[in-house]
Amino acid sequence: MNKLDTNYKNTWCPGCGNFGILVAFKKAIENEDLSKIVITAGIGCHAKIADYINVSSFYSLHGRSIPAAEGIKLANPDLKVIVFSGDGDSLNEGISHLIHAAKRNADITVILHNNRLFALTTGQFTAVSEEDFKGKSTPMGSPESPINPLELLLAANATFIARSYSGNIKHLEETIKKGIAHKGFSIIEVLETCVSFYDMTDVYNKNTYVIPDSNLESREEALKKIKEWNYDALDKKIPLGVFYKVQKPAYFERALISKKEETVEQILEKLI
Amino acid sequence: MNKLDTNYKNTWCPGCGNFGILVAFKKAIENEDLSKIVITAGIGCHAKIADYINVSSFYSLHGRSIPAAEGIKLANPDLKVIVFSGDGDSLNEGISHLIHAAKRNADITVILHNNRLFALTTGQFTAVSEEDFKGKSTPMGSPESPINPLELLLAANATFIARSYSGNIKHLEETIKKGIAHKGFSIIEVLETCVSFYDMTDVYNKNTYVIPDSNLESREEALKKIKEWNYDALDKKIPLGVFYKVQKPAYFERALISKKEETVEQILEKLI
Amino acid sequence: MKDFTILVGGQAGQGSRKAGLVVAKILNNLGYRIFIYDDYESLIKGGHSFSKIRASQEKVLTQEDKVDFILALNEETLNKHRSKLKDNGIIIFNADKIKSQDGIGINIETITKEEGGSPIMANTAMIAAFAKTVGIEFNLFKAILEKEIKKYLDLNFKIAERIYNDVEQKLKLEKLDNKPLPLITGNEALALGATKAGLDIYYAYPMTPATSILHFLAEHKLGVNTIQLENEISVIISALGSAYAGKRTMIGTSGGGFALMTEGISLAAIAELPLVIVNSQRTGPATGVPTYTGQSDLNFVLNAGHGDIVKFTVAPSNAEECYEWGGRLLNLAWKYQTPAVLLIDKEISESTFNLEVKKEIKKEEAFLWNRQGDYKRYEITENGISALAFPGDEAVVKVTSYEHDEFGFTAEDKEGDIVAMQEKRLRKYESMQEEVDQMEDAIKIYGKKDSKNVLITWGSSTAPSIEAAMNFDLKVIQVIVLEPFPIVQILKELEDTELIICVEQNALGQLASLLSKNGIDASELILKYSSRVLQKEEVEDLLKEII
Amino acid sequence: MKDFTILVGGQAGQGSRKAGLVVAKILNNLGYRIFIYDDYESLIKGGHSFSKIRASQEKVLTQEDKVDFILALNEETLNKHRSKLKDNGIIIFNADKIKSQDGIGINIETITKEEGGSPIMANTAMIAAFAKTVGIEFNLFKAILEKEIKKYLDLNFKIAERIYNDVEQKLKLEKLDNKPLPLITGNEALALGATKAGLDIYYAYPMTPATSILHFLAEHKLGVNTIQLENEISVIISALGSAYAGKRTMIGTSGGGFALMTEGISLAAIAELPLVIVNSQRTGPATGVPTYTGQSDLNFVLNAGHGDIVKFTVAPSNAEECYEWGGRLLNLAWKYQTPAVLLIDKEISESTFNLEVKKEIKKEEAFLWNRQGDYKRYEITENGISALAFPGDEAVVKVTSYEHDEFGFTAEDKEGDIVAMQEKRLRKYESMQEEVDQMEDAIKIYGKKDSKNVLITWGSSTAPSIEAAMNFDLKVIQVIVLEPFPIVQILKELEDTELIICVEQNALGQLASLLSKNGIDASELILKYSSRVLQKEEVEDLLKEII
Ligand SMILES: Cc1ncc(C[n+]2csc(CCOP(=O)(O)OP(=O)(O)O)c2C)c(N)n1
Ligand SMILES: Cc1ncc(C[n+]2csc(CCOP(=O)(O)OP(=O)(O)O)c2C)c(N)n1
Ligand code: SF4
Ligand code: SF4
Ligand SMILES: [Mg+2]
Ligand SMILES: [Mg+2]
Repeated sequence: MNKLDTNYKNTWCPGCGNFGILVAFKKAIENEDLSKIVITAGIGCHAKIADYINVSSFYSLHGRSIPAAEGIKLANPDLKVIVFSGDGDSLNEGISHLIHAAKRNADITVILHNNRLFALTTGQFTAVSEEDFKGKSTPMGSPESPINPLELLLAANATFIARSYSGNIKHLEETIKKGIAHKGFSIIEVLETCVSFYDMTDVYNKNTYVIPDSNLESREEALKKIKEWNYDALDKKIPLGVFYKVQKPAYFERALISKKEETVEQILEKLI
Repeated sequence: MNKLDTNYKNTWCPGCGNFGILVAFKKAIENEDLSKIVITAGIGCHAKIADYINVSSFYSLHGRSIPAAEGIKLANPDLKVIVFSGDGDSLNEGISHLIHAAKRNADITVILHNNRLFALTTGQFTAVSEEDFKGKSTPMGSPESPINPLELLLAANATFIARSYSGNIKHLEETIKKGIAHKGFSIIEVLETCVSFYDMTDVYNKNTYVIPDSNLESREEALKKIKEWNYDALDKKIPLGVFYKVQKPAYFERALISKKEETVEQILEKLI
Repeated sequence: MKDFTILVGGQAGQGSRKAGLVVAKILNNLGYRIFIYDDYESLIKGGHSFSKIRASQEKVLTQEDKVDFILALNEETLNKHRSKLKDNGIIIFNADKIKSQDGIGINIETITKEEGGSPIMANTAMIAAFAKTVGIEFNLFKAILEKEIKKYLDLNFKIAERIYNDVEQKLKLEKLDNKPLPLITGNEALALGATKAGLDIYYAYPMTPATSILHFLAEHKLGVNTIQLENEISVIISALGSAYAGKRTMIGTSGGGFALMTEGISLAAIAELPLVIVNSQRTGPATGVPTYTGQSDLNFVLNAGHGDIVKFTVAPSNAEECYEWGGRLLNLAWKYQTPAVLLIDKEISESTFNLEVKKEIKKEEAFLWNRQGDYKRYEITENGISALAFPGDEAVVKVTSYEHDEFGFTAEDKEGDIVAMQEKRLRKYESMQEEVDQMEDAIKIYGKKDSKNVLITWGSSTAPSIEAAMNFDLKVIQVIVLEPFPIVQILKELEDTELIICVEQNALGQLASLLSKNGIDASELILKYSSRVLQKEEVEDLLKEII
Repeated sequence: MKDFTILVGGQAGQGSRKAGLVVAKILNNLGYRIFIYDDYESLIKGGHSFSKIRASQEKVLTQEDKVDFILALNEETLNKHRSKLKDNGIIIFNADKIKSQDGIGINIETITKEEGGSPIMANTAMIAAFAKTVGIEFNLFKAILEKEIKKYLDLNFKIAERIYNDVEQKLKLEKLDNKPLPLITGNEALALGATKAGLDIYYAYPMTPATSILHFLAEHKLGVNTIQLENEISVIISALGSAYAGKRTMIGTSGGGFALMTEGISLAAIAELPLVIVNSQRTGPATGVPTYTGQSDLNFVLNAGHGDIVKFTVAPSNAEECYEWGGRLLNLAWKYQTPAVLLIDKEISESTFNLEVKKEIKKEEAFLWNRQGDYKRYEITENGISALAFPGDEAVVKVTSYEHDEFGFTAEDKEGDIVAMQEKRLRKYESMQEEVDQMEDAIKIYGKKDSKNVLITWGSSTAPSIEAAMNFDLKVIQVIVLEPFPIVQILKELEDTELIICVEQNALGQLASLLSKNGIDASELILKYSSRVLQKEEVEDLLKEII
């Protein structure tokens, strides 16, 4: 048994894209000091990963994978905190946290398992479900069009934005390494195939292609890469890679500023 | 007394930008069928407007001005629903609703009173407070940088995006009219001066300028206008005007699709 | 056979639930009364799922521990449940997957394949084997298949026919005189009940075990719009927005989502907006054991929302009561302009019951404005209820989360207005209490009605309690309306009581604490909190110790 | 004068609160014991604000209805409060704004202007006028000004001196022997108490009346980091994240924000994460009357979170108790790895009290892992408490919102693990109950200790109850720890009781219902729910009717 494995029985569907993410992540952190790695997860199929990796973990509530990670980082900035979140988790229930974590450049890495639906609750549309998606709550087709989460995160001032695919484990591993290495907020959207409710294996296999890291500091370039595919047509090329990366002070550096220069007794004295 | 006035005592600070918004709004709706106008508000200085206008109103919780409006519109699509919200209200507490309402193109008009802080709680930073803002909760300067809310809303697929200024009542009135006339989600950011905690009167008077409506369907153009000023420097020009406007089916049209073609009795019969 | 149980089990994804439902429909059409318990884990494929179909000559509302038949689609089913088989029980198993000495092994997969069917049709083979074994006529079986199976019907018939020829008949289930009744889950039933009472829009964010309300209403064309939003907070606030604008709304969730709605409940209370909230409990706290059951949200629900609030909380225990209260509660919410909680749990939401509609449910109009004079949304009245008007019509209608005057303007510096409005609401709460005081069926009595030993219970603990009580000559009180508390009715029933035993599925005895708050002390508690539903046998065992 | 009150009033923005504080400091330094009540509306400028400074030779913890001095910065102050002036009371008023027959009119604005001061310095003039009137030495006055005023000190002195020369001395307040004590609000005191117990990070989203905890900690350099986040949900979840990683955290809010945190409380309960949550109540429901007080969140707080949860809930009633319990509760939260609520209200949060530190507070270490063998985060133990370890160190530490086994892995198909973990927590809850059973000061007794008539009260109702009880020879029980309930202590105190009267500030009698739940029936309720704080005179009036 790999030191990163647990004895816990895996209950993902055979063929689920989450397996690829699990494998890639374990590879990516293999050479890290594992005692400094902490993972958090929301609730959903994606989140079960918390039970499958033998590192410290905070298996949070649905939608609350990110604030848990932010709190951990603030408590101990030495830790590398990686968030496993779902599209339902962080684009529906918890979108406020995603945007604000990006905005404040919280030094965490968010791995967004994007299977484009709520899987664990048996298949309803999320913010990134395709146009007209027929899930159990919308048998006539969803009344909403998808948003582009990476565009949103660019607008929210994320400092590292990347996309990978659960079917491209090598690329995913490399991308996760880069995300973890980035100081500040990093988002890695992982296109994830859900064999039970939204099986895009063929489409993603066919359409995804890797772009090289280039001009990573340009917002305009980033936007172009991000908008090349807009969660729409099934025949459009889908770029994978790091789309954007800039360096800014991390939130913990800006926020943890209280020095101990006063005592309670001194304050009380002044209040007389 | 104007038919739109109420007897309720106004408690905004003398000189507050909210007065301009109140005046402009009353002008803007003066010729509408007032029985079809409904307003909602969050909690904050901005929200007190609900008590000052003699139309039907839903004075909601902090951060929940938008979902109340969405529910009203779904219940009765004949109504014109206008949301008065604050930057704290819809960019902090309620940002999930703002983004999702834009995303689904809810047919409501959001007037965002942007005084760039929590005013009613006596001045703390919000998502759009300036760099290093020294509020009561951050006397050493805020540890976060502002986001550009209009860029975010463009990314969220808002179909009407505009900015106006509480000190330019004429422009504001016109913009509100356009926003209400737009079918689908409209956001009007109103730069609002807060004389007590963040008085930008001089800066806004000097820097704002009105741009004509042009090329409104272009996302690229819109982004340029939106990014011309990025909530940063005090000496940059600040464009006012409609930045973006496209036509898409409104959410209520897509969502209210249930026809009455079955009875309870028929369903029960089938379940035998 | 008078009362027997069939267990159908397989991997998640193998379709054991559907197979169980078809078996149940067959027996239903023979006149048996049905109860189906569905067990599954929080996963999509793999794991172990099973259904227990209980069929009886009399109405049944809970499962039995022991089973008469096991239909095993996979090996785990046999391993896990064989010990529950009665002495003369029959096993039918999937011989393609399982090796077993006893029982009837059938190569359902091979046969299905040979006939050209897809893997899922092996279930048809399994059901056919069961049907033949117990002597069901082929025509009845065919008729049910025809209703239940949408695709490749002929192929299914072919497979079924071959099995009918192969398998030996072991017994002959008699046809009963009972009229077959609809088979329906608690969630479906409450959705239909609310529809009868005029439900316009159902808002939700998916959460087990409430999700199927959304699915069911979305799937049918009842004129009820279904809206899925970004989170539970928008769900409740939008629903209140719609109620304000005159549309009847209901929302549904489980404990965690309910928690997120509590600020909205407080808003509904002060703004006096009607709303039905379904909280279908699962094992808590937090995510807990999300596909299993519990009754541990009671205290939280009764006290939800900051500020002085009284609302309705009603806990039906089966589909019939869900249907009835789904409707009645919506009417009550509108009559009193109040939030109202329908508190159920996984066992009720997702189990399948026979439904016999006993009370006609219809939409009862709320107290509407007479269009005279200036409209006061919060007019001070004797019974605390102010007339409703809706925006879009003549009146200016102002609702608010602030304390307010009669018109709905903020009351802040006027202490008198504040007190007046608090007291108006207090009078409304009294009116609600009176309403409950008048409800004969706020509680229900079962068992030996003059017994001095009383079992008090609620929700999904009710049916096992009733069955268990029979052997002990106990009286059973089921508390259906939990808030306002039906103290009058309960005290009357307790007049000559010597022993009170409280039965519920939580660890702290939450109904018991509600009883003590009302001056009633349960001397014994029967509590279960293992996430698996209470069984009548467990109640019996514990009663033996107590009595 | 033994016990007197000064009312300072003006428009919001005119600085009446600060003026009141300076007056209080002067009297404090004369050895008087101080209580300041601050009254303001939910607005920034305009409206009417006032402070009531009560000074007494003995400790005081609540205001008095009647006042001895009115310092009126604007006309409204006189109009609103003149009727409360005692017969020999003295009015000093701003003659630039007010015309009045009686009282001492001083052109504080003109004088300030003439001396070259800014409008806000008119307050210095007003305070000087008061100081001279009551015979305060100029040097003492100067010393206080020096401490309290940061800018343009000389100018302020100049204005003060001119007034001293102009105004006539009317009386001479004697200097007392008491040692002056710090003047501090409840919010400030609890922040300091928690700091002593090792608070590392305070998380918040602003909400009146809790906001000043955030402001106070942000303003000082105590080594406590203050973090403002996007909403209350991230506040609680981030605080739990930090606690998981080994840092002591506290969060603060009011009812509406607390509602949003309830799912997080449920998470903290099952994940066994320590956290102190301050809920400072205001008038509810919903937004209610946001700058005024109430005690109507009690039931909600006691029952917060879905699932079977027991936590600590403690309700101090003044700054001293806030200081003490801010610290003790943080230690208890860590000892028992549990969420813990400090339940106060606007009156306590924002009123100013003298603080005498009586109990030394220090950080008590939690039960830490001994680094032997495999770490089990949720080890099954007899007292229900498992050793803590933190990520970043040797152990793999897994916490979770799911029901789990000892290592923190999801328990779903193992019924035994589920029951074992529920029962481990139940044993912990028992340990917490025992802890409370041992706390002598979980309740406090005042008044005539052997009286058969008992007043039971809590929080901000305590001080007015105690003062009122004196005239009726009543015994007063203040319940400080509300959860786990200190039933042992209370029953002991009630042994010979004939009459129980419950005093609290809500409409439904929420403490009374907590008492009934525990088998104690209050025969009379004194309830106030007007948003304005309870006055001892009101209690007295109602006691007269009862006794
Ligand atoms: C507050 C709350 N609301 C709803 C749920 C129910 N729920 C559990 S998982 C889930 C969807 C998960 O979707 P996603 O994050 O995309 O994960 P996936 O299953 O697709 O991997 C939902 C809605 C919950 N657990 N808690
Ligand atoms: C749930 C909740 N959290 C916090 C508050 C406290 N609160 C009231 S107003 C306000 C800030 C309002 O800011 P904004 O929306 O920008 O309005 P402004 O006062 O600036 O107009 C806050 C935090 C509240 N009422 N409810
Ligand atoms: S339902 Fe989809 S996401 Fe979930 S385990 Fe199965 S394949 Fe994976
Ligand atoms: S505080 Fe600012 S926003 Fe509020 S009323 Fe005063 S000026 Fe206006
Ligand atoms: Mg998903
Ligand atoms: Mg603001």
